[in-house]
Amino acid sequence: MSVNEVQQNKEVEQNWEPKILVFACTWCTYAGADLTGLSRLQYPPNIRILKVPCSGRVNPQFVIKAFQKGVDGVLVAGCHPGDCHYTSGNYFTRRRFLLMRRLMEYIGMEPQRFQNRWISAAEAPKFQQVITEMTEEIRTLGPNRKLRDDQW
Amino acid sequence: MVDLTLEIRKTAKELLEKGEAKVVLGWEKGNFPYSTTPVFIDKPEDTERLIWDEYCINNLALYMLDYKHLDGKVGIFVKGCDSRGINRLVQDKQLDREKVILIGLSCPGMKDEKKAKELGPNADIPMAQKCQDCRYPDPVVYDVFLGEKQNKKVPEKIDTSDVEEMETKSPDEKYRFFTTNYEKCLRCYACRNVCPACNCKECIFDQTATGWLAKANNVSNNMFFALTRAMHVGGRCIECGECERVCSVNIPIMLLNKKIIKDINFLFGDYDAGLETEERLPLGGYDYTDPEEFM
Amino acid sequence: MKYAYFPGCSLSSTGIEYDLSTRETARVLGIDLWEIPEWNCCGASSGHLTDHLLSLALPARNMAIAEEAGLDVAIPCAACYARSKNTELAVCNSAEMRQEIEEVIERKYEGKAKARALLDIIANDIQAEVIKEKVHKELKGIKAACYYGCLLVRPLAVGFDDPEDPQSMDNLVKSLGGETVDWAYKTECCGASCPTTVPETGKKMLERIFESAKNAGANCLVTACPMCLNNLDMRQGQVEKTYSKKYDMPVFYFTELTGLAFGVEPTKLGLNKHFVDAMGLVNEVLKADGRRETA
Amino acid sequence: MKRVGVFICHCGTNIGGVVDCPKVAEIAKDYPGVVYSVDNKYMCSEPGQELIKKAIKEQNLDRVVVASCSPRMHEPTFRRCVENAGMNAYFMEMANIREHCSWVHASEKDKATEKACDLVKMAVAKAIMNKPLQKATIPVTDRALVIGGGIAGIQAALDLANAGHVVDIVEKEPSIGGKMAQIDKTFPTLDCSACILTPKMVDASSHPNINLITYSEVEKVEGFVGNFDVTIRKKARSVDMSVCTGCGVCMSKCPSKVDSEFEMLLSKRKAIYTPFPQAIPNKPVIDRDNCTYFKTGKCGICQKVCTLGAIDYTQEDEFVVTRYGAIVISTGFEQFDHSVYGEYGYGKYPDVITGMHFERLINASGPTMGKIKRPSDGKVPKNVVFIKCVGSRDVAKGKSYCSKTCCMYTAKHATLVTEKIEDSNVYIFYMDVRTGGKGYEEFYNRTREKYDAQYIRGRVSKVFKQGDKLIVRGEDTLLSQAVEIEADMVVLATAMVPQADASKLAQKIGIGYDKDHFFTEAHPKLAPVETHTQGVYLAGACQGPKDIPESVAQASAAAAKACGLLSKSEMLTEPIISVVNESICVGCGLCVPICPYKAIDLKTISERDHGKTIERLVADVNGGLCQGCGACTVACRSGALDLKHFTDQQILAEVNALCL
Repeated sequence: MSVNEVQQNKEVEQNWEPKILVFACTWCTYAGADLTGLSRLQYPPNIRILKVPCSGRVNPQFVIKAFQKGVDGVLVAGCHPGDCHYTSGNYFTRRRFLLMRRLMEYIGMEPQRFQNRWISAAEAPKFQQVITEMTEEIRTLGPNRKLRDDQW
Repeated sequence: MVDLTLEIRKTAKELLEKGEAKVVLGWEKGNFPYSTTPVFIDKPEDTERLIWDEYCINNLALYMLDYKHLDGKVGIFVKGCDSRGINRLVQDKQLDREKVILIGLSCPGMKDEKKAKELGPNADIPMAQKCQDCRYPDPVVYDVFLGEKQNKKVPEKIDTSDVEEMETKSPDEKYRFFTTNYEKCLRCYACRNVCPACNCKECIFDQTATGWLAKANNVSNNMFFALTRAMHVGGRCIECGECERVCSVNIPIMLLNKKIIKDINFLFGDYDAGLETEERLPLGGYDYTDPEEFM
Repeated sequence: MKYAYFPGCSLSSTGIEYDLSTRETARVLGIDLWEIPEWNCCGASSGHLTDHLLSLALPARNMAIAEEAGLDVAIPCAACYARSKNTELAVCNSAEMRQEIEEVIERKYEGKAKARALLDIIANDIQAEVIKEKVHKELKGIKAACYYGCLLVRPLAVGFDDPEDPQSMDNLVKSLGGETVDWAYKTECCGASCPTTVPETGKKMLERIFESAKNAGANCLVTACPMCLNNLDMRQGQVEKTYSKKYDMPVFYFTELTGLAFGVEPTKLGLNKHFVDAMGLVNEVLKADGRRETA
Repeated sequence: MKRVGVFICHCGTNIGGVVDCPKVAEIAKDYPGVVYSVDNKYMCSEPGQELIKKAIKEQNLDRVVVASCSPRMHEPTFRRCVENAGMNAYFMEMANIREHCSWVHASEKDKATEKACDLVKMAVAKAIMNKPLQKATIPVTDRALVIGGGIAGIQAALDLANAGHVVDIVEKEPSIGGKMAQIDKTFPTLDCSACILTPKMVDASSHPNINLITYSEVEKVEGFVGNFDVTIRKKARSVDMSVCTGCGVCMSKCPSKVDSEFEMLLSKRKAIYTPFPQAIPNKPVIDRDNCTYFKTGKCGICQKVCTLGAIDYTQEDEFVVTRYGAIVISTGFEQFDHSVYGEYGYGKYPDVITGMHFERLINASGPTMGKIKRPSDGKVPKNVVFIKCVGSRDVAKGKSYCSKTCCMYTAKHATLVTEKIEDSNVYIFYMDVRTGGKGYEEFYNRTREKYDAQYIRGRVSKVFKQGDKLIVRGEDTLLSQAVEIEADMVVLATAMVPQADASKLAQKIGIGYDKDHFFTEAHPKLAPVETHTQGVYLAGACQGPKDIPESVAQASAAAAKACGLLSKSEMLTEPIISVVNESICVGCGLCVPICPYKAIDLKTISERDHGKTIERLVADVNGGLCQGCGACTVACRSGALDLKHFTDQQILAEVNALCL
């Protein structure tokens, strides 16, 4: 298997649209996303929300697996510390992803591609703002080649 | 280097003869002057094979996993890093402290066997990098102690200069560095098999049905393996550097492990793995005052 | 303590006494005022009525020159201060606005040079003890109604004191040995251009201010804005005639009072240039037994 | 391969207006496993559900994917639907193509359709990996806890007690009664607040099933529905309740006077006190911060005069841990701290007071025995100005919401001023008058016409003192002219906000709260008294501004919900819990400290290993305690621990489906 082409081709393919996976905890961020819908706050259609019971359920290995499968950005979002429905789930999320973010940046993944935010069930405008900003940041970065498993 | 070989053999012989230990674990000379291999002695007369020289670099802790269900005690010689490995196994409930007799040896720092292979026998062989940076030459836990403790002046904090140097690079440079290295990885899993922190009964990389790690030996899956193992040993790595030493394609694995150690110290307060067996692991708990970066 | 000094148009014309007393007060307090070379008009209300970018760019040029000299800008007049502060905030808050402004004034302005109201500097930056220590002649007999007007303390982002009940000028007058009264029209508008354009409304607004100050027992008004002083001083006679009232309340700039208290000769402060004769009260103060004779 | 049926809902035009549902149904046909794919106007309707049931039978489907609204809304509906057709409820998976797709991408129709396809594809991939799950049963303790002893708490407790359940009311103050005890008359009937409240208080105190735990606070809440282990801190009263008869001698003899919080600091109380005469329990409490004995060690008069020896200075805070099946939270409200409105001069001018101060002034047992007097000089005011929406409906400095009750109680105050003080003038500055209850509009009209209160539509810009009068300057927007009123007294109708420690209590119990710290109900329309945490119910102003009739209604509703739970000795629980694969588990025990519910511990098992029987440790999850957060599954490196219905493989399937 020759060294696959890692140099990013900066010119963006014409019809490329960033594809962003969002892990959202049911009690806060998923509910926040629902409220964003309820309030008809528009945001770019590039995200796909994957529901998990708690942000503490998100295994860092899912994030690597998502990049392997060619996702351009991953957002792990959950309740603000203290608000967790299971009292301490997001404290573990915070520890794990404080480390994981630095490790991913350390091996060369642009920090904007993998973000973590606390978004509560009442913060619809924040959900809209975070998603819009992240989509624009990733659009400027262009498609993600790193960690991509080009077998398929 | 104080020659403790005779003392080692005597101690091992006594243990076996008195039946205190069913088997004693130490080092014996390998085929080349720079190589030693772990050896399991269960007969008193075989203790002659035990040696103690500048190449006893192998970390013997992980072999204890094979003796988990031995009905009898095991004697094992432990340097500083080995003793931390033993503590790790006890902390992970993989080793019953009473079933092992630890014979402590103060470690002067072992030679770099790869350099020895390159430079030939009579050249001046430098000490292995990990031993130069070593902060625990004297064993942190032992039952018997041979020789004296060095109480050497050791650096207060782990040396992460190489990690900091890597951090200054641009994303593409860093990515190219790690992928060119991990492109060579054969996935022989030697690094996992020698690591005292990797003591699972069935490693997820062996459970191919789960869909975590595909069998394909390409950069993407190798990176998945590297990053996942780095996260798994996060907060457990005792910086013994064995993974790097045994890697057949010389991948600088410790660069990843030291990065996580540096971040754990920075984020959650200094923590050295394997110094005791009761405290909660850094990733096994949390603190209300952890740094907040996700607001 | 060195500041760039932006006198503004009023202080070079109708408000000359504000400029004279400011320079004297600064000299005594050891504040080095470096007048901005070829400063241009801040645009005041006509500026921001015609065009938003114009209203920001005009003060920006002065602030840019000050920033090149690495100095914050001391601004006596409330209107100039408000305009300059808005420019500074606009530049700090939005990069595109800053870029637009820099294009117009063809200079760099990053918002590092801060717009500072002169009252803010003297009343808040300089400790009360330093002021008291400099007082040569206590202002016995002064019962001042401190009038902040509408621009100096509002809106919240621009003001430097409590918008409802500001105290900085009151505290300053008290440290000069004078008395102040608590009255309700501290921050009510003086009518600005109304007394000239719509006299019946403007005069009503002024009458209410005089009435409230009178009821509160004040014998003079103190202000920090040339427009307010104009209206209160120049139109007091007309208001007295229209509403057949007698106020006879001199109107001072707070720098005139500081100058007086520091023992500067009254005519040097321009105290003789007021419509409502201020010299009567001034002489009363000078005659009263001052605290101590200093050089 | 599992046979999957996909059902795309139009939800009228909510989804159909943006997402091309027929096209999505068409594309879904060639997703792996999909054998039947159809779209329909209203999936959740009767015909919609019939369509699903019929398809399950005819196409003998193994899995069902419904692409419609948020699962937080209709997951239970569709689970029941497939269950009725004989399919395991957990074989149904939903894709949210309304809140997460059509409603938020209204202007990008084809991209929204493409996104809908992806979401359906993810749901199909997950559904295929879903395993059949059965609900388990857990015990329910037949005891309820009511937090907050105001009218809502009392009503809920009475309803629960009358239904035969044991109820504990925990009240922070020395007596139950809450805010209603401070109020004089109640709108719209003007009947006296104490007259309708105190009987209920007596009922609560004498009811065999109700225990009053006053002067106490909730310290910690552990466990989960049916099994809440609540630690209650019973603050030291320094009075032995069992001995004291409430004779009040100690209160009369106590030398140190303190501003009475109940009387809004308008009059004094003693260091040993009951908040108000009709207090229940009518036994005093020593305020240790202001009691000379506790401050200096001298005095001790109350102990000397107490013939029964009920005074006990050595009492300490006591912690009681009790298990409850259900919790009703009725912590009520507080007045908004309106010191941000410097322009009204509150705090500077003593005659500018709030609505609650006014209630104490007109209350017969208040500091002025019901005569309205100015706090500054005690004179009877002639001109009284009321300012409404102080803090409410003000995004800049106050709260963004309307506090609902001020219009009515201000009208009530206006009526009472006119009744109690002849030839008095009442002015009310308002933005709108909101009279949304029964008899409210008529009450408001009577205030305006019969009691000729002057309603001035406009905001007040400034209140300042002139002589002994208060000049209120505002604007009359109907006449579009400035208005100035010389007033003797100004009453501010301040906003309703939750208790200061509401967010802390919410975090202790594990329920949500909104940006204003009002507790969040499960659904604003369909479940107003429930919370997302099963077994925890809300009643009264703690859930949002409301008046007494609504609080009482919510209290009875919450009680009904709690009765539904407590009437059964067991209840079904969500089967979404962690499970250990003992063959992989190495017994390292890292998962044990992770679990917030302490549901995991290690057990020894024996098994054959190379011809020998050996014993080893493995993790063991107590299905009853586990609430399914999944934090332990990530801590388990070898993946021995997995969370049912959100297993590693199910989530991986969704991730893979997203990208291939």
